[in-house]
Amino acid sequence: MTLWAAMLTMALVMVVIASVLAVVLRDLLAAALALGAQGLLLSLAFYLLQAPDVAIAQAGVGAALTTAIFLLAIWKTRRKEEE
Amino acid sequence: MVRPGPCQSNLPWNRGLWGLICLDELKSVYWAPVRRVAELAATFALVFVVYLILTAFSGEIGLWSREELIGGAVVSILVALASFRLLWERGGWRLLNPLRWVMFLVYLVGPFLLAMAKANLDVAYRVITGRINPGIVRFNPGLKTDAGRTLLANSITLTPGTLTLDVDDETGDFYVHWINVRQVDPKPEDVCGVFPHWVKVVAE
Amino acid sequence: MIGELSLAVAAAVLLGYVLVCTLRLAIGPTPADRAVALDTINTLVVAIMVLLGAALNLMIIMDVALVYALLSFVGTLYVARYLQEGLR
Amino acid sequence: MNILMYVFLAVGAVFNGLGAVALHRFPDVYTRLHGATKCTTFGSIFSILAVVVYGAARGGSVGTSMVIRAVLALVFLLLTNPTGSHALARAAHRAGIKPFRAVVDRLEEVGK
Repeated sequence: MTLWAAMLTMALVMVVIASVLAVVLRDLLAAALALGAQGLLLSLAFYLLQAPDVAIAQAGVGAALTTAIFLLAIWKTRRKEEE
Repeated sequence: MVRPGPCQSNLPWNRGLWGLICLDELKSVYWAPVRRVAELAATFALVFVVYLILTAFSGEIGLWSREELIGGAVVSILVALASFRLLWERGGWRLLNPLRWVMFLVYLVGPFLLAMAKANLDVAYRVITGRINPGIVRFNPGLKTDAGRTLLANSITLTPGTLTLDVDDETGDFYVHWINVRQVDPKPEDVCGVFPHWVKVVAE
Repeated sequence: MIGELSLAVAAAVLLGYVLVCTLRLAIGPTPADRAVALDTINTLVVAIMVLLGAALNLMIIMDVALVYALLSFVGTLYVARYLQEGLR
Repeated sequence: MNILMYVFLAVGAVFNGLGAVALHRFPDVYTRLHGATKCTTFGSIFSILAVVVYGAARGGSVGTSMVIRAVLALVFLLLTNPTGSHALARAAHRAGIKPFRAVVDRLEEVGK
């Protein structure tokens, strides 16, 4: 049991790291990549909690489609954030 | 689909006696819809088999339940309609030969796995010592079909010290990032060993 | 029982490697480095999902790994396309 | 059977770790792609083969469907992983990232 708790904690810590990165990074492409990593690790957390349907939805929407949509949005505007 | 030949008209009833002589063109005109249907059916069978493998042990008709069979058939026909033109475009029908599948399996567990193990030990050596001498080289293995080029490019990426960067669509030149350049203008044998011969057997 | 435990331990080890790759995602100097790190994380997470599905003895949960293996490929292709056209 | 599974798990863990370390040891994008792609693909193959061995030893419908899904995941990884890394490398080269201390750069000479 403690092994599962440790893995869940690790996944959630990495979710927090990736979220902070997505906020802090100035380069918008890097921020979108960090957001993709966050969705992926969140999907892994759902997987560890044995919720496969939520995990599939999070993997499809959060990790693949959100990255694609964010990249499309950045494509249409400017990439570097103005100071 | 219709080859330009001595016969000018595409319609068989305008052709008169020449229609009997231009057998090639006649064949291509009449056989085009048949061939398209055959391609569609082959794609459908491929997709449906994958679906059935994925949903095995779900019910009582054989191994599958009735809902899975009906739903899988509908989904497979939609996917086949969307993708059958892409699949068989440039010599893809050659991959339907079962002998090629056997050769592919032999290739996969024989020279490919050996080369992959060597590649990983090589990368381990370079990770520990940090000794690299990189560069981008060009060579031409002389492959023509899309399937053969894809197979060779993926094999090169997974084997010692090389990573495919670009493939020229017309000439078939491969641009490869080599982590330890020994020759500036290599032959295909220097970069990827026996792989082009295997790929020619498997995919061309 | 012991087999399941060893599978779960291997998955935990791979989760530690994901942490190492997240470090490269944080410090990578160019966006291409970060994309490489994300690609590595994708492969590792697919392996983790398969191992955990076996360790939990739930076969339905391994479908997530299949879906993720295909969708991460689409994401990687999208990032690559943006990299080569959007940077100029 | 159990011994085989442990060996596969150990090999997979070692090579995946090698791939993760290679991300930090190598100097530029292309060499990092070398380490990351080769080592993580090889390591994941062995991790998934351990699951195949486990499912085969377990038997029954649950074990068989486990084997089927693991083999399908293996096929997808083998197909998509080199293709994705090739796309990333080509995109990086077209975006103008120079290879680190390259001896020769034929693709640059063509001028794409």
